[in-house]
Amino acid sequence: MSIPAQAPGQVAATSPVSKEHALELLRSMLRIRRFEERCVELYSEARIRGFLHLYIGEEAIAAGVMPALQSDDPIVSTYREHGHALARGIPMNAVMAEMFGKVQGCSHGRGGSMHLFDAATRFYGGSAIVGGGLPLAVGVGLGELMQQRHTVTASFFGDGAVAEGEFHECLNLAALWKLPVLFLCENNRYAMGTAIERALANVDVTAKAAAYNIAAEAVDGMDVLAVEDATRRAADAVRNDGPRLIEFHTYRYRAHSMYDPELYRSKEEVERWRDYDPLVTFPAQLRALGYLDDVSLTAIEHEIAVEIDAAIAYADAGTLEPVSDLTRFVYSETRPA
Amino acid sequence: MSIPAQAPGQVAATSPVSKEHALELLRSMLRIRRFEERCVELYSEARIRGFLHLYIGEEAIAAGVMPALQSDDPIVSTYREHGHALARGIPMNAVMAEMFGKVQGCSHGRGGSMHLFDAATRFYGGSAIVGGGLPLAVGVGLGELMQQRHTVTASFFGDGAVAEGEFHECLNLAALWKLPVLFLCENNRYAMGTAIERALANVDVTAKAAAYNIAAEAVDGMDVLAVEDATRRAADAVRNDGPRLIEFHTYRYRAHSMYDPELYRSKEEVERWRDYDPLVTFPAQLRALGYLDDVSLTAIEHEIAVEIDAAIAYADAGTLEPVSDLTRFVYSETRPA
Amino acid sequence: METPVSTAVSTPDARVTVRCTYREAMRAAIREAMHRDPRVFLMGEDVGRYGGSFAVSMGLLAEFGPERIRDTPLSESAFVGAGIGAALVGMRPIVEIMTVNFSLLALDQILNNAATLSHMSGGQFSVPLVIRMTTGAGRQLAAQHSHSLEGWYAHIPGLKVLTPATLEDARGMLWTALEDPDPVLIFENGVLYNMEGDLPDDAGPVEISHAAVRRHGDDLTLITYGGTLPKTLEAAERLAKEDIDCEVIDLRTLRPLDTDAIVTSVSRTTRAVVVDEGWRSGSISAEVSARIVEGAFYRLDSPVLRVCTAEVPIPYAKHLEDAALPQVETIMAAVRQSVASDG
Amino acid sequence: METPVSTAVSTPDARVTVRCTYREAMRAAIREAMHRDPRVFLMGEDVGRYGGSFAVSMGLLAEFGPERIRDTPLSESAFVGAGIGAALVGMRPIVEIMTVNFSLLALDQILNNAATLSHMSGGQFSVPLVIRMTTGAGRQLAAQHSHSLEGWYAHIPGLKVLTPATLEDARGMLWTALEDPDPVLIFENGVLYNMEGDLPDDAGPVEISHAAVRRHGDDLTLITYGGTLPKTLEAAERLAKEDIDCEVIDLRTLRPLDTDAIVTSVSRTTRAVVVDEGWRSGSISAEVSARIVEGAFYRLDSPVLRVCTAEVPIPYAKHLEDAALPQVETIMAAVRQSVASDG
Ligand SMILES: Cc1ncc(C[n+]2csc(CCOP(=O)(O)OP(=O)(O)O)c2C)c(N)n1
Ligand SMILES: Cc1ncc(C[n+]2csc(CCOP(=O)(O)OP(=O)(O)O)c2C)c(N)n1
Ligand SMILES: [Mg+2]
Ligand SMILES: [Mg+2]
Repeated sequence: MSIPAQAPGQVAATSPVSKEHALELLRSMLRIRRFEERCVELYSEARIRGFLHLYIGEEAIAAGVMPALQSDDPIVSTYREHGHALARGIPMNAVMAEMFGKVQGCSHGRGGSMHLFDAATRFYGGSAIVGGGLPLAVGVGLGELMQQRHTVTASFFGDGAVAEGEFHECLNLAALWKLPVLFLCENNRYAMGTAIERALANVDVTAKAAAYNIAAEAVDGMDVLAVEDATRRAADAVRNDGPRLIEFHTYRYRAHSMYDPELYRSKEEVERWRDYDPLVTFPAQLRALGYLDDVSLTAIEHEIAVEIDAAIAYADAGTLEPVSDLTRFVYSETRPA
Repeated sequence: MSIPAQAPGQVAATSPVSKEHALELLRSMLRIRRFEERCVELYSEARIRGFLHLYIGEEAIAAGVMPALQSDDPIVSTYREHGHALARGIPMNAVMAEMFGKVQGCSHGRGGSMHLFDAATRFYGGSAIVGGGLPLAVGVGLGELMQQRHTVTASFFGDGAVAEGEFHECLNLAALWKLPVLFLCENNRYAMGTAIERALANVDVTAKAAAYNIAAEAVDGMDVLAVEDATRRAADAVRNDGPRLIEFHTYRYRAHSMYDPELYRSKEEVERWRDYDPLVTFPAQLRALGYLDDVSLTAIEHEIAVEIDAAIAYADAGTLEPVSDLTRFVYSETRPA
Repeated sequence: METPVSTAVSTPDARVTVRCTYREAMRAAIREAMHRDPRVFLMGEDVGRYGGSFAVSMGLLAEFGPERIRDTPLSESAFVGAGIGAALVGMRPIVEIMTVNFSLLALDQILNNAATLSHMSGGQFSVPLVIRMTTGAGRQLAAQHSHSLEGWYAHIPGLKVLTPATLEDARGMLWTALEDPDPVLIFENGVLYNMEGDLPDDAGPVEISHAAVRRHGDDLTLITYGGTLPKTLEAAERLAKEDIDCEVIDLRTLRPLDTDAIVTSVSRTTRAVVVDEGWRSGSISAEVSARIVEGAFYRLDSPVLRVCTAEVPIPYAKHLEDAALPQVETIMAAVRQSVASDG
Repeated sequence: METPVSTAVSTPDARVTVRCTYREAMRAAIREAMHRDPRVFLMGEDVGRYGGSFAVSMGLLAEFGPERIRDTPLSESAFVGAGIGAALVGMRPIVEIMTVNFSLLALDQILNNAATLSHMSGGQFSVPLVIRMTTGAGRQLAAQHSHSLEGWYAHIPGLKVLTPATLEDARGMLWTALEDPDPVLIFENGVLYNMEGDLPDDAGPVEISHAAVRRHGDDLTLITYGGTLPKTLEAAERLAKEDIDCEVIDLRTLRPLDTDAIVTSVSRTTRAVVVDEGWRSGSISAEVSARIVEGAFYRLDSPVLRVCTAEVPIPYAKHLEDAALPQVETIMAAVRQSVASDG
């Protein structure tokens, strides 16, 4: 399956979904969206610095993938990972504090937006070299397999990463050794300003997977139910017999990082994709099903706003690491067990 | 087409071949074979040093490819390139002198067996990093195209190189930009001691080409006529509309480099492949066609022996560069035009 | 005694100057090269439609078209190698690697191909290639986006390594690099792009084989390059108020190093402090120190000191990043220490 | 005054010794590690069926099976990264990169992942990974197969860099490296593999934080590591016949450098020559020189000299390769020069 930029991404009820779960998915997406909208404000106030890559438009992927994984399944992510981190369950306080550069941040303030890490949820970063997380993920999968942990390692990467040599080396190695790695390509059609058509001779990422004998599926990444369903099926398959790949068709509504003149795409194209915004289509679907009304939506929004306010307050109140600790963590402080 | 290790590689007369040309092809293969056999002796006498990778068994490829290219088509090769160099027309004297480390060598004695270079025949090396020649070849193709030279850049690489990231990046770039590059995979089933089955999740190299929308063909690399024919067709296609790939199925009869215990394959397997030795099958075919008899074969052998003797004498008589010239050529001595 | 070390320092004369930024000077240099030589083209990630990740090539796609302003896929090894190959057969590519941090993916091509082909081929081939990349920290981009590896690249024979730190050099080094028969790496420190100043209207090529004295002084020689030049000059000005008169040498080219300029100056001032944004151990500052000792040991009145980046992957938090990098204060402190100590 | 610099020098006592090569010592170290800890495994190109390109792992596949002796495809970035990932989740991988020449393809993983993960994650994760690779020239393998980049790797914070030059260290460093919580690179100089000697039967782990004095002397300190240690020791013995009594320090670990050992020795002998197979500019020898100047400037009687590899891609022809590399004669000449010059 492949979604042309023109065709509307219908919300297909690929699996029956309970009201409770549906609202959880909505909540998860909305939480990411609102969080990032506030990050934009904080960035313009210079309270968040460095690079800030927004996930706005792509929330259905993180929100749909995470419930389909188990809590001990390792995650390897990119620099566009707020959504992954929040949906995975890293506390919002810790994520916000990280972007404020505080010790209470999930990476102790050393990583910032691009390098969220969390041992408790097995979140292995936050990697800012395009394609650089793939070898890591393959290794995590290998380590898990050798220790018979029966986990699935989820490896997120963008369409841009597909052209890098690492993609090729890693898909081959994972397939050759039947490693329990789930490759999750977030194809938002652009790598910075480079449209996928100008980056890949063959834009079908699933076709590439075939060259390694890896079963792959293309999925509407704007449809949270489709995402969850596909991920669940793929994760099952991975747990039993090696790697799978899912290509999620999605779109980023914002600039690549905080500022970019967006000379590479038209306003019309962006507008066209607004029709498939999961935060428009999914609420509409839920309303049609009678799962959602204005009152309940307002309640969710409110809850989220409260959480974000609290996170900002938490981050604000956080402490800066003493400069004398600068060289901490360059080498580990404890010998491994 | 794929040649299983078991099935005999039949010499298919895929194109009608003149007696003269057929004998040229035989001569070319035999010349490489005899040259390398003498290199083995010279190596054990320590007159050739460093690494020495023999092409013995694979001669049909070089001998078949080169006549299908034009004299201004650039060649980018590997460290297993004596055959390519000789078939391309680098004088044997210069190749031998190179391996003796003499100034008269085709790389001034600085390159040795792995780094044969020759501007006159547009032979751009002799690259000893597996896969490292591919980006170079893509660039040569790009440069030729931008200068409207209408050449085909031939890029040789082994099955081992297919797993490297460079393979992926380069096939994609060549296809994306429709560069006039002819990718020539010499699949001898092993990368050092690693059988292709233990290196590639999917051993079909032509299937990989498809992932980049590159048309590809698998060819019996033990059949010099099939090699020539396929190369000619592919080179035509490249000249008109971008990259092609040929996977030559072949076999190396000798150790990877001069010594290796060959623990990774059975004597029986090597013996089985002897049946397809192009220096057995092709002479037999030519005899059947009445193109060859004992007398003419002896004459060819004699001519070649004389040439090799002369090359050794030439190399022996060559001079060593003065040590004071050590740092020459680190930077170019002339400004470019 | 002092030798003239550079022709790159513009003399204040009657030339017409234009106000511009380092970024604009760089862009003007690329434009000029494109106009001057049809073999020149620019290739890299997002150099075209995006306008360059640091906006250096903004507008060039419209002016020169996609044949000569080539957006590449994310594949550093392939497109750097492609630059090498194209240079081999007669083109004059300018390859932009978005930042030095990603250049590691192309290092095999740079070290094993670009830097060796001339020598390995016994001088038959050369690689007239220019690779530009942004380098340096200081913008809270954290551990994977803040490397300063230009000094590290200077270890590789076969390459030349340039670090323009002034508008003149941003404007002038590219053309000289393109004229060079061998691969030249140009490192543009990210903190310099917005630096503004007056550039002579007719600013053109500058030679690349000499260091430049950016400030004359008698008490101590400060040696630096690239992103730390402005900080070093500021430190020198402030130290002048303390009656410490520093000479400031801008290395400009890290490979080959202009040993003469360094040794001549230090022999006169008898003291040296090297300022370098690279991690301390194995940085180019160590090489400078070693060369001073080799060439001016008996003239030295105190040990050569170094102000480098702390040996940590650069942290995100601003106060920690600041603490990791050379700063005006740390430079001043090192100078005071050097001047205070005596043999 | 002299400090004890190493516990790695075996004392001639009653211990039982076995005759073995450096290669065999390395293999014994791997075997021991595999037996001792089920989390240890070996992964790399041709480590299994081929037996290792330098025969280090010969026989291990039969002993430990393909799960723990893993032949990898040619894909340096992927399998080095795989080692990093496996280490992150609790394994203790030994990754073999066939030679340092190919490690450039994995440098992004080494520098941007292995070396940064602990710091970037605020200490939540660590990467207990060992990467072994063969290094060095001297076998006529020419420009792409003769690099000596261990000193260059020592520039990178977050890594440890070991250069075993003796049988004890070949035998003992691996286990200590595997016990280390952080990524450790072990460089095995190819010319050492056939070096033979007596190794105590019970030779085990050695500490990796100190340099070792391999020869005591009073007139000058020779500082080296890895493949040039035997040449340096030979030079010292021959110089002794000329009544020049050299101390020889084997750095053993290039990161972190044992500055104390260097400074202490040079402070006593007042002279130093650094011998280093790396290309001269920006080599670890420069760092050693800089640290001597920083720590022992006022004790020095003559400039620190360096004997390094000529700055050329290594040529194939034997006489040129020999001329490019540090040799006993060139080491001796530098020592004589240092001793002859006086402040
Ligand atoms: C190896 C490397 N090259 C270049 C960059 C600069 N860069 C950062 S993000 C990006 C685009 C990546 O696109 P994609 O993989 O599609 O992810 P997306 O940003 O669309 O989520 C680029 C070129 C980088 N971080 N790493
Ligand atoms: C990047 C790299 N890794 C490892 C090596 C060591 N090596 C040299 S040849 C070789 C095998 C290559 O196999 P293949 O590409 O099939 O070519 P063949 O030798 O069979 O002709 C290896 C592993 C190398 N030269 N370069
Ligand atoms: Mg994208
Ligand atoms: Mg092969």
